[in-house]
Amino acid sequence: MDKKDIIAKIDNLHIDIKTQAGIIQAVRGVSLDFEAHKTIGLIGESGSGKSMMARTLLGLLPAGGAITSGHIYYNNTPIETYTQRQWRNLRGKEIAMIFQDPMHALNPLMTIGKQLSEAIVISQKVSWKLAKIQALDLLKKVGLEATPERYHSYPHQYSGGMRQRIAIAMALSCKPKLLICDEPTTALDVSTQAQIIELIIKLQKEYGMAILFISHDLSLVSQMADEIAIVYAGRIVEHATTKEIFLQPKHPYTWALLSAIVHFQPKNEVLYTIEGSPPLLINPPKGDLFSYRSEYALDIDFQENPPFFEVSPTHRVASWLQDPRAPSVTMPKLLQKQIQILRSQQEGNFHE
Amino acid sequence: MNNTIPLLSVQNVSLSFKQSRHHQVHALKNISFSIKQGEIFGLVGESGSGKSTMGRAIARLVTPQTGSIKLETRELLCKMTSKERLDSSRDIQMIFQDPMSALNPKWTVMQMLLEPLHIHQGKLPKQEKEDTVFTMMQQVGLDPAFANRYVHEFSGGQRQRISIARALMNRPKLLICDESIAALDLSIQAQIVNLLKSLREQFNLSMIFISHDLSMVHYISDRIGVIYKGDLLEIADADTIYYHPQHDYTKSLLHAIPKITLV
Amino acid sequence: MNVHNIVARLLWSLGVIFIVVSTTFFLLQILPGDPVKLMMGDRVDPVTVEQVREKMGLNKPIIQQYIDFWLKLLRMDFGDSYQLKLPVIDQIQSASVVTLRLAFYSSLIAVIGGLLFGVTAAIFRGRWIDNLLMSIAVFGISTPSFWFALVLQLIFGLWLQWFPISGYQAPGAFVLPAFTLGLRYMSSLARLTRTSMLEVLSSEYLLAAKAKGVGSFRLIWLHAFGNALLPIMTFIGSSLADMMAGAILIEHVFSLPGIGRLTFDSLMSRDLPLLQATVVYLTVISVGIYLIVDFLALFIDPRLRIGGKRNVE
Amino acid sequence: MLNKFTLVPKAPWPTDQVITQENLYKRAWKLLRKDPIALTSLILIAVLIISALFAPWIAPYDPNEQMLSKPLSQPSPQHWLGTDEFGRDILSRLIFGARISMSVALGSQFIVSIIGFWMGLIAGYMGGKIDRIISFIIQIFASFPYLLFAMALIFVLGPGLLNLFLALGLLSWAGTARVVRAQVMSLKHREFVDASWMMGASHYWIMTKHLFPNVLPSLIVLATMGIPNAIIAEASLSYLGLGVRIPTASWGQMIFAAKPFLQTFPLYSIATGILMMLSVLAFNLLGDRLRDALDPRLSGR
Repeated sequence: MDKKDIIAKIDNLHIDIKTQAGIIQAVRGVSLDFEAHKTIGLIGESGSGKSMMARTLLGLLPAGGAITSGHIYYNNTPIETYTQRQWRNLRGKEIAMIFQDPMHALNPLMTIGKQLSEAIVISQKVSWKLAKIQALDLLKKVGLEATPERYHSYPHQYSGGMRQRIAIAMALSCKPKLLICDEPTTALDVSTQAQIIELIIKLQKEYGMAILFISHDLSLVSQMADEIAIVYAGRIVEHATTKEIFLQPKHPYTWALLSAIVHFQPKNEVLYTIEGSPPLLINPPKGDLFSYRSEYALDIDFQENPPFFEVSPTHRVASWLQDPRAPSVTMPKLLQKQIQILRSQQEGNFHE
Repeated sequence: MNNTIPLLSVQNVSLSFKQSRHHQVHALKNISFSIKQGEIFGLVGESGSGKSTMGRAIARLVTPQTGSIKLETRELLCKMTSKERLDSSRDIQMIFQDPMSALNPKWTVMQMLLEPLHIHQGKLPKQEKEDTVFTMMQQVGLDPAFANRYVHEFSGGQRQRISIARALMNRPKLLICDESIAALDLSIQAQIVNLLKSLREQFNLSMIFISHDLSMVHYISDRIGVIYKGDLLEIADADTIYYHPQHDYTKSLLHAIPKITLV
Repeated sequence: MNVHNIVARLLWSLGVIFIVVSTTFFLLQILPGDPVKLMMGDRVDPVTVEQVREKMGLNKPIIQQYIDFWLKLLRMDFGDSYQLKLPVIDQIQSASVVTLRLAFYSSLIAVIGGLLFGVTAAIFRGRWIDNLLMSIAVFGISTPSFWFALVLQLIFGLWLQWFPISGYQAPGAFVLPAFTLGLRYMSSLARLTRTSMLEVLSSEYLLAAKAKGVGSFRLIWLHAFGNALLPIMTFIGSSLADMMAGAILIEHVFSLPGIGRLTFDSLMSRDLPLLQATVVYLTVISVGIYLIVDFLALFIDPRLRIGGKRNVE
Repeated sequence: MLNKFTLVPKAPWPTDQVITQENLYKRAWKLLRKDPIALTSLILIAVLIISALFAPWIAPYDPNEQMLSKPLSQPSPQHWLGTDEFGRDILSRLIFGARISMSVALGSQFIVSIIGFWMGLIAGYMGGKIDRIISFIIQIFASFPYLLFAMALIFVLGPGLLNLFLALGLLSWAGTARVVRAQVMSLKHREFVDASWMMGASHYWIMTKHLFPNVLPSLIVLATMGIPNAIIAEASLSYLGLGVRIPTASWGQMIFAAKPFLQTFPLYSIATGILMMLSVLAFNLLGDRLRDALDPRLSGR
């Protein structure tokens, strides 16, 4: 990935979280670059560590969480050893975040206007009066009526979708260079979700910030992401452009996720699935953790972690299957058929 | 059993909640539909559409003000003696959305699965009951060795399997699945959906699959009903709803489903 | 919380007062010992005792006495106390001045101390401050207040002579009593505040506020504290109400002539009108405290005030 | 070199990874055993209960035997804690006093738990009118001036151990009922209750088989926290002369008796107070540790 305007970069990051049940290795060696105007989709299931990767960019690890090795760069300065005070100057000024559950992301006892103005006062260092005007302007920008009555109303008087718009307005108040969206639409209805995604895409064009979009829904992320990174058990297993992920998936876990996209599937076929469930990362065994659930596991998978193999300049896969010495393996038939359909749909679009 | 009588027939069911002193919420407005034997009926709608209330009304967890719900010939909405309630409770079972709250945290899996047998087949010898539990666990893909474990030691997907096992212990005729996979990861959802489809053949089961995810409902159901703010807008077989919807609301729902876009 | 709820809440409180006072009335009737004889002393011949009983209307059937009682009560006429033959209302007034001052100081200690301790312990969770504050709190709820009062009297009163050990006019007379009475409730409030605060500190909207770059002081006192306060409002109410009754012990040890002392003495001497009056006084105060706390909760939490009026998208 | 790149069947996830947790109470017992504070509290409570049960054999002297020859004598080899104003051995009286405190505290807390549980359970589970009535009753009991009513009740029933049980028990169940009611109301909406109801289970079955095991942990914690309050309440009553009849030894009464000699013979009051505080402290600390050990959040995944 050539040197573009890199805003932030995670380099071989390891995060452990001390809990009652033991030490969870939430993130086990992750590297990612965040460039302006570019959206990265982070796809993974629960317990895969994707939220930890996002929260560490703001120094918001939960109690007992700590970066054990690796670096985080922001404007080329390492920030993983920041003190709370240093983190605070970064938060809400250049990096902003919106959360999954709109019902709990706003303080129930404070009017939305005050919470919005607070974000503006902190980031722009302006007076509260001036902040109020900007706040009303932001409400309009996210598609809400900018009336004083709305400014002084409370979060519980809003539906989920409207609250998420307020959260987005708050995140935009500081014109962030990096916007982290942690499954912002999972708790919303399909129609509200579509509107929120549309809003985020529009705002990215206007503000030109880098976006880290975390989700478990591949087709949703395909609408806005330039690149997609598939995460399993605290590591990135495949990272490529959206097109490459959908048309030339290489990692068995990506195959499984693609096969789980239901509206893709013919009705009477049995869905291709992998048994078991995402592992609990308390002193996990060595080697590739996915091999415990994959039909394509190799002997070496249980000894060493696979390195990244460069399938193309923008496509890297962490799987021993890519090693020339490994037996060649093809993806499930059902998935091949679906990718054919998808490819023809793509060509169809170009011809019209 | 001649298959002309529908397994379940719902006629003009209306239900409203008293939200506050003078504010009524009309959850269900005059809903009618029927389900044939062995059919999977999908009920799709957004949050607040009343789809769960419909499921709970059929499960008799809430009682509608008007209308009738018949299981084959037996009317479910009338006052029942405890004996009648016991009998009718064998035929309809339900699995829920949140695997964390659907199982009693203080019970082991064995106790959980023995409960339906205690209530309905109390006379069976203890060993026979336990054997039924072990076979049922295998049928839903659970390792019988885990029978004495506590519920919180299982993953979301495994817990949903326990709920399904519990629901099928007494061979119900109708299984209501209320958003049963919404809380699960994608790969686990696929496992549970495959399981439900295979159980349908094995147990000759009819199902109501309630969900907000239209593509999953289309995949699994034979017929689909689209519900919006308490009104059943459209009923048709799955492919017609999915590819040639009539009602504008169904069209907007379909349009909102995120399509794979590779620009 | 519209007018309907407020009216219902008031009726509920009046109902509680009515039931408590009535129960006391009947409970006191079956107290052993004849109040009139106790009042007149043993040497008086039975005839005059009967005449006095006649005059005081004690020979009327219970129900009649009960109705008379309520009629007088509504006119704030509590009758005269048996022992001192003075109108009960005056004794209550003079005694309540002492108790209210004591209750005020001790509730100040309890609420402010408890909240400060609880919040600080929650912020420095696991560190030495947390353990120190929480051990003080555990000691606070474990020390029997009347014994602790004696110990304080010994140390600060007799040995160090900083504070007077009894009486209420002297300056500083209320320091030891208020501290003893307040300590117990401060400790239990501190423990509860810490738990509630920890719950709020791990909530998502606080994480969101932190992500906004909100400073730690503002985060704790503006965002977290309000939400932590709500669940403990009822506890604050019940502990303040308990404190009124709990004062009996402290007033006994420090011989402060408060309502508690009055209740104790009237119970000992079967002075029914006085005892009845103190019960009414204490119950009204405690129900009043519950109402005030409910009203405060209403003031803090907009969800109660404005309810779920959803402006549709 | 074995070709490491051969396809191998999936290995099962190493089982020691899966945290197997047995019964909540066994797990709690393991946690408590390892916690020094909980352990010392348990030992102290055990000593208290044993000395209360076997007081006659443990106490060096008869608590009421008066040796008028040596009143208020300083601690000596015969009388480790000295003697009180009537020459009675303080240590023996303290041991017998423990018998009163423990029996009243445990007895009244037993009543509190029973009444509190059933009232809370029925109010929480039934809801509607029943809930309103029971909540009204709870509110009344909570608004009673607690100590005053204990005094009045004991006056009516007369002093004595059983009446102390009843007085404290009848008056302090409101708190437990409120906690149980709140917990039952949240449990009632859990889906396993619906599932069991749909199975054909009766209300009684759901209340006893499903709700009770979930409420039991908090009942245990409430009881452990209630005992120290009952100890203090009993001592306060006997301090005011309303506890057990003189000359039976009770801690509150001893503190009252020691008051005049506070300056001359402070040990008498200090020793009694410290012993009471330690026993109350032991229960409170145990209660804290129990609440954490039985906390479902910790045991839940």
